[in-house]
Amino acid sequence: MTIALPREKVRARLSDAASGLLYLSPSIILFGVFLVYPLLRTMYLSFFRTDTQGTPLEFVGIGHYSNLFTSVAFWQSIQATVGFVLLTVPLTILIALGLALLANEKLKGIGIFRTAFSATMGMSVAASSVIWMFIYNPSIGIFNRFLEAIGASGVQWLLDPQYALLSVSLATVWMNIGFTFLILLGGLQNIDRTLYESADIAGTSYWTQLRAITIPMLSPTLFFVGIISLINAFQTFGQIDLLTKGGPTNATNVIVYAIYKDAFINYNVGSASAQAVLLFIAVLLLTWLQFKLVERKVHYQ
Amino acid sequence: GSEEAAPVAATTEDGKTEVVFWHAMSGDLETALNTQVDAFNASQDDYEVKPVFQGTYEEALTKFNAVAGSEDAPAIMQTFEVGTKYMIDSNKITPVQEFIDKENFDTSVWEENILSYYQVDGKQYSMPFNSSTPVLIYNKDAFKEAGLDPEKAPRTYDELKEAAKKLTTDDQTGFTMLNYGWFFEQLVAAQGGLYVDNDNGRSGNPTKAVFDGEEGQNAFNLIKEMYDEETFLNVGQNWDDMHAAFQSGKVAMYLDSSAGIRTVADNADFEIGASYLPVPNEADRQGVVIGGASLWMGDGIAEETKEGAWEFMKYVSSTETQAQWHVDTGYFAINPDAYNEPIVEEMWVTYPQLKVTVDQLSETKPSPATQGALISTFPQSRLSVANAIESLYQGVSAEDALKRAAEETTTTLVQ
Amino acid sequence: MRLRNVGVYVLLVLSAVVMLFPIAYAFSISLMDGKEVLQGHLLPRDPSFENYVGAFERIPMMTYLVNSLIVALLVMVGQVVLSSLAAFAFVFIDFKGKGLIFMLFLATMMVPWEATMVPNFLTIQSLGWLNTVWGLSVPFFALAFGTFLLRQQFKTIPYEMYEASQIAGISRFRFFWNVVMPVSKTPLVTLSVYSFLTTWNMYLWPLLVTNTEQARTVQIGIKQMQSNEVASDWGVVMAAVILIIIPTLLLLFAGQKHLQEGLTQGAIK
Amino acid sequence: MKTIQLQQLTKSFGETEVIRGIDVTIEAGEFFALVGPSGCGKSTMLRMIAGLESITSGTLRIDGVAANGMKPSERHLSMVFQNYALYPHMTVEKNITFGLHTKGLTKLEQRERCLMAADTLGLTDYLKRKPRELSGGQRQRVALARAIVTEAPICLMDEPLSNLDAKLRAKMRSEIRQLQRKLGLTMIYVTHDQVEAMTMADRIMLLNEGEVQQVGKPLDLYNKPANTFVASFIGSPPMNLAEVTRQEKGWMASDGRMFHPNAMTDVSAATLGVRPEQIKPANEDVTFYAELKNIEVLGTETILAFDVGGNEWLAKWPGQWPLNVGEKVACYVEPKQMSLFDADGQRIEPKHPKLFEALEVFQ
Amino acid sequence: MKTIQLQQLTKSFGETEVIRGIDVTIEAGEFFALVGPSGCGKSTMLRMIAGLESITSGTLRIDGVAANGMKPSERHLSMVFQNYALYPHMTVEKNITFGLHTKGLTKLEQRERCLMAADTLGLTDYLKRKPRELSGGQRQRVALARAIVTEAPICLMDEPLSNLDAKLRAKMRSEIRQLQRKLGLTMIYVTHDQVEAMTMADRIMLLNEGEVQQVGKPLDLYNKPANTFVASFIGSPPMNLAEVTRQEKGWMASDGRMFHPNAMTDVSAATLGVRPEQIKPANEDVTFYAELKNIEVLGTETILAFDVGGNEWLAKWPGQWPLNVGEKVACYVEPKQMSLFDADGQRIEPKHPKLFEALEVFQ
Ligand SMILES: Nc1ncnc2c1ncn2[C@@H]1O[C@H](COP(=O)(O)OP(=O)(O)OP(=O)(O)O)[C@@H](O)[C@H]1O
Ligand SMILES: Nc1ncnc2c1ncn2[C@@H]1O[C@H](COP(=O)(O)OP(=O)(O)OP(=O)(O)O)[C@@H](O)[C@H]1O
Ligand SMILES: [Mg+2]
Ligand SMILES: [Mg+2]
Repeated sequence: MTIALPREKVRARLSDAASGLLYLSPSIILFGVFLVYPLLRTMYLSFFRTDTQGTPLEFVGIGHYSNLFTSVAFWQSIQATVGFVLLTVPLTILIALGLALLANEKLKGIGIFRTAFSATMGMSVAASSVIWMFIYNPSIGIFNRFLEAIGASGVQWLLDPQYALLSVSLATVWMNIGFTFLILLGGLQNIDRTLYESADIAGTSYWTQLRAITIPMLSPTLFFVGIISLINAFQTFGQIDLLTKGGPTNATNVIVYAIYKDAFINYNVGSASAQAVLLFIAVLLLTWLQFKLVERKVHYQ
Repeated sequence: GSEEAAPVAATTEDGKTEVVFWHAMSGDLETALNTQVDAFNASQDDYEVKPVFQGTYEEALTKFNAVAGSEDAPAIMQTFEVGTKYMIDSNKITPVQEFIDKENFDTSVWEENILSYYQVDGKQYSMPFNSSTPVLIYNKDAFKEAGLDPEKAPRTYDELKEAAKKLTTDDQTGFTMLNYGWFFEQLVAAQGGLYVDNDNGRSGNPTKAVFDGEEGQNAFNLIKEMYDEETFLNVGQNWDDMHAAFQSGKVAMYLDSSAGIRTVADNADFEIGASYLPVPNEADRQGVVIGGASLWMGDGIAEETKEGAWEFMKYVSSTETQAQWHVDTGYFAINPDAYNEPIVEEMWVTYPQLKVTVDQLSETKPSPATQGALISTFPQSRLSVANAIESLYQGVSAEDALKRAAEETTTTLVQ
Repeated sequence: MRLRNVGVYVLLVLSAVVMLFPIAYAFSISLMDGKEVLQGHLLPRDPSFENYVGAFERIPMMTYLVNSLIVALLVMVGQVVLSSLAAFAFVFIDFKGKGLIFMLFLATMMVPWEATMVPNFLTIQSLGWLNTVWGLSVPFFALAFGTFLLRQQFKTIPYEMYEASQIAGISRFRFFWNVVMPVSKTPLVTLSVYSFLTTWNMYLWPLLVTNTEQARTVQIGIKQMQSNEVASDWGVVMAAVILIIIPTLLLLFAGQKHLQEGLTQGAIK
Repeated sequence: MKTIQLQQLTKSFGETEVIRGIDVTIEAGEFFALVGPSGCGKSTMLRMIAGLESITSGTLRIDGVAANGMKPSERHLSMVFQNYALYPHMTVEKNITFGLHTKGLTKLEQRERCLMAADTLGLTDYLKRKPRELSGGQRQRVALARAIVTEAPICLMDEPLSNLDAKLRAKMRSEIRQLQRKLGLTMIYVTHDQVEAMTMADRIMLLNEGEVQQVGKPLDLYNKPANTFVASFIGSPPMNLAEVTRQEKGWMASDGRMFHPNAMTDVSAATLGVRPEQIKPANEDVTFYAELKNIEVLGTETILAFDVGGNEWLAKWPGQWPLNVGEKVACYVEPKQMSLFDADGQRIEPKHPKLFEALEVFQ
Repeated sequence: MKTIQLQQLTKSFGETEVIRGIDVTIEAGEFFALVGPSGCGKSTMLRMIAGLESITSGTLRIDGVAANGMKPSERHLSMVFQNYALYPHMTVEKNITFGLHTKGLTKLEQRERCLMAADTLGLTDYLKRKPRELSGGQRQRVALARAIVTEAPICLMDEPLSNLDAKLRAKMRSEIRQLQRKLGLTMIYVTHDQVEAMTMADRIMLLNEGEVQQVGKPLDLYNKPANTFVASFIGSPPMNLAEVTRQEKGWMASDGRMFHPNAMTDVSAATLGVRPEQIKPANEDVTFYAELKNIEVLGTETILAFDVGGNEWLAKWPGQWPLNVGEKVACYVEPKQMSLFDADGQRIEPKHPKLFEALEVFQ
């Protein structure tokens, strides 16, 4: 019994592949030029000792890598990175989800609130950091003013290693909420209203609907937001540079900032490249894991 | 690009040679800079200087590194003092000495203390431009309140500690210093201490950091002790945070750059005083190292363009220009005659603090210590020092902290 | 029912206050003079718009705004087009190695930006694109994030719509253009807003690839107003911050209007 | 057991008024069918009762209590949606039991009810599947099961059987009916299937363009249509109509055919209505002769088409008739079975209703 | 005009085989109805023909050409989806005309066709609306219009009328049929409505659990069901069945009732089948007496339920009968109208087929 005439099938497949690639080609070309090529270059450099200008001088093999693994600072920055990711990602998603749920209510003037909640998306990291620097300022910042007003003693938000990572994370959460909120709101609006109508009639509580309908139906969006937030958190740079410069005592010296310092302040391009490669691999692995473990639980319509 | 063809100078529409000038001056400083550039362009018909802001010194340097030697390279590049060695090593610059020699230019009109930073083996590499030194700034009102003489600022570590103790109250701390390597370097140099061996790297490539000697210890001990006594406030690494602390009355004395004095004086609603950098009681005051930045001339560019750059450099070092520059920004005049200009004198009446900074500089005794260290990995070393100071606040002993910073610096030196 | 709405409003207002506080704070500071800023007041004693005048005087704000606008719009269009083309291929075309290519796309998101900056600068330089809008925009046209976002959304389009169009003999591209794109208005608006804003907020790259004021963008302007060593004029900085977020806030508000309707509802039975 | 009262209920979507003042009381425990042409507002009315659509004006009372502002859940009802509204991410079982916890049922009870409903609806094999792996009819049955298990006193169903085959549908019809009786549910049932409405309902309401045409027992609608709309909507094929004018001897159609309906009235022009199944093959008396325009032989009956007064009339004869198009057939209609409608389309009651009623039950 | 050949077509979703080897040829220009219980694989089969579902094994030929690998668009067909698959962002008009450009029609022609279809389907007022502003039935009509306008030689419809009311449905039935004839379409029509299948189709295929039960003319399926499944599926109410054993004088049900079907066979045990409408009120000959268990009086007929051999049997009498539950009624069934099925449920053909056929057409 013929399943299909092979010729036809092959042709169909080929044309599918061709048109698939056609649709992808603009992206692939640009990625090739502006991401893959630099990445390969970075990998190449990670095996070399370079001069301060970044010209490779001497092949050192995995020398940079082995140095890193024995370096205290490197482990410190890994610790800071992990801490930062754990502090920012879940918090951002949770708060943004809460706001998205609130803003998804059909009420008068809701558009104003939606804009308010997404406002931080319109602010550059630089601008936001400037504002937060003010807020955290131990002398004139509003936080300490408030603490003093209630009789508590001020906190060195960005200077105390105990608080610094937390403070930077909090500012980051604020900066990222707008965007996360917007994406989640979009996801919420795509859920079929009749599902809620049906649940309303069944008399299920708001929370049950949230758990049993909203969250599962939102899971593709949540999954997306999770991955994106994770990647972004791993690559956070601006607010660290502006708020703490990796200090105090390396408490906020996340890996990307360490890379930056190595490459552009210390002119240690080889080591910076090695760290960049490690970061790349780590994030790739994590994302791959998420796809393997989580996407199965995601419900696509 | 091909090495053979001689680079052609870019020209403006009206036939002037274009001289691109990359700088890192932002805020009020950029305004002041642009004023000078405009004046220069108006003063002659051959050249047109085009100032372009290139971000922070680090950012500008990164970009310079990428284009150095190509036709996109600037004719004039402003670089901070710690990038000096990096620029020299890059081999993509033209030492200004070439032009000094060519014209037999008399450099004696320039302040030697400033020039010396950018001299290696007697060769002038770059043209000092915006230079500043650290001074002690204090709140005269707070002094009065604490029963101190507002006209007599502490000059030694002991006096400083003493005053700080008196000034410290519930919501005011006696003293602070920005956690920035530059201040530490200054405290060391003021005692005549070296930062690295081989005469601060001026008589040969440095091999070892030596700032953890007695002088460095003194400085660290000072910070540590005062911090432990709670007469020292940690303001972190941000200039604005430090200014805010002082201006809001959180701190009564601090070390600041001479360039910042004007703005502080303008925005404070109390009287402020300025004084020399304190030294340990027993130490012999050596003075300060010149900070700030200098102008470098690019290489691989057309000869005409270089000429233009040189003309501009000469122009900005002239007496009148320097006087204006000093008045506008608080940076030093590299031409001491400038201080005799009427506008400067007027200025000093309003801002007597500025004069203090100039005096301090002119009293400085030239030596490898006050000339400043010459190392290519200076920025990294500064990070190590900043880390060390931070660890002081965390209870690490002054000795250990300093040692670690020195070791780290040594490592980068040998690499 | 009404009680619940009151509760929701209370929560909405509270959240909005918290979210907007930093911006309001910045606005308040932008109305103060230098002295007042450093004294740590929450509200200006004597509000004035002096600082806004200052912001315009100090840098060619208009030129920067226009440049930013052009570049942001260009990147927005580029990203939306390229991302949706790619996402469409990932969802509606079956071909071998699709999953792998998608993972590779995602992988591009993990490349640290710092690692690509200098090589990309050299690429742009050799293309002769320094100081041009192309240099500012083209490297960002391909966006894995956008592809991912749209892929997630395209996946929720009822597959029967694709089948129906296949039967009708409608070409893939036409289906993409006439059905997928309009039906995905919500995510497309989201992506557009995202593209616009991230481009608007770029700082380091425009700084690198431009050498003239004529080619520069607003974020550089902000940076130009702050200074190290010398205390920044915070009032002016904040005024500039407020000035450059006004267009973005307006954009967000306009985007909201589009996001208001859930569009795929009632698509099928 | 709950009554539902609609008092001058209206509904507009923007400009368009889709429900125009409905007044009706649905008795407790009644099986109330809602029929009407597509787009007449059936679903909208149901959704208003359920509290899913706001009420533009008028009052809705449940058990005498004004319910306009009540939440859907406070109305204690269950509903089957026209588009099913299944949760795509839940298994069939979860879909069915979802919400039962609010009724205070334990997991075990929930499962029991679910199994029972699944059994009734032939879904036992599919309990572990997700909706997208089901056929159209299976999905509809899940929606039905979901409403059944709640055992709410009011049940709203929007075309719940439209995707089922005749056999299953017949079975479901009686299951639903039995369930409704057993639990004493107040049932509002939207359907476009007249057989369903006729066989299941205690009363039927016929809507057209948001207006009530007639409310009554199924046979009333069938035998005594209140107007020509009802006459032509109920019955399949619908009632044959023709314009007639009064003559001395009876009523004449435009083609000269004479009819002698059993209704006395003063009007001179009217519409005459005869149901297709009331046109019989003539044995002795012949009402009219007709030339066959078309003939369809179904399994159990034959549909004949011919022309009366410019209208196509259909007749439904039991059995399979071997007739050819063009043949002339003789037809007979009992006078009592003819209806007359006035110029406004309103029914003209026969002068001797008593007599009529007595004759109504015929062979 | 295209023929469609299915040769041993099968389809599995993972483990479950839902189409199990279908062999049938659909002639060019034929109206071919696909019926079967919910979930039997009707939609799946249609989707395989359309090219939307891959074929697990077997060959599909369109006009003799193997079409397994063809793209849907290369098959030149139109389709009405069970869930409509309308484009939510387009107006009704755009929905209908979208894709017509591929047929090389000008805008004007597109619009003309659209207006014609809309007119036929009563959508003229809704052309500017979006699908979500339409009622269920209106949406279905849009889907229908979309298929009609393409005038593709093959047309596949998946329950296209399920959401329409009887009147509109009757109208649509004849419209579709006329269009199919006029354009000579090869139509494959999935429905769960037997009346639809019976009145419209040239041939019907009855599927059950992915297997063909019978393919034939509508009346063949009705009069000569190939097996008990067909017997009980076709007809509403379905054929009454009872187990009978051969006795000397005839066939006896378990309750002792005797039947005398007109079929000669050697088997000793069989299933007897009688259609409800073939059970008549007895005039002279009485086949059996039955105690009424239930009675439903519909407008045009009365359904009686009683017990035969432990099964509930239904009878359908024309007219409205004033009988009461518990009453005993006398029933008559013509011997020729009884069917017999063997132990496997397969029909036992009467020994004298000639005679039978002659008698088939009865009054
Ligand atoms: N959101 C809406 N906006 C505008 N008009 C609407 C909307 N929803 C429904 N309608 C219109 O209201 C009328 C009644 O719709 P409804 O859904 O109640 O009809 P229905 O009687 O249930 O029809 P069907 O039997 O076809 O399902 C229809 O003409 C429809 O087009
Ligand atoms: N994606 C799927 N995965 C698994 N099983 C499926 C899938 N789609 C359909 N089925 C099963 O295949 C069988 C046939 O489905 P199909 O949709 O063809 O039924 P149908 O005859 O159209 O029924 P209905 O009249 O209810 O629409 C059903 O039992 C259904 O549960
Ligand atoms: Mg409806
Ligand atoms: Mg189906």
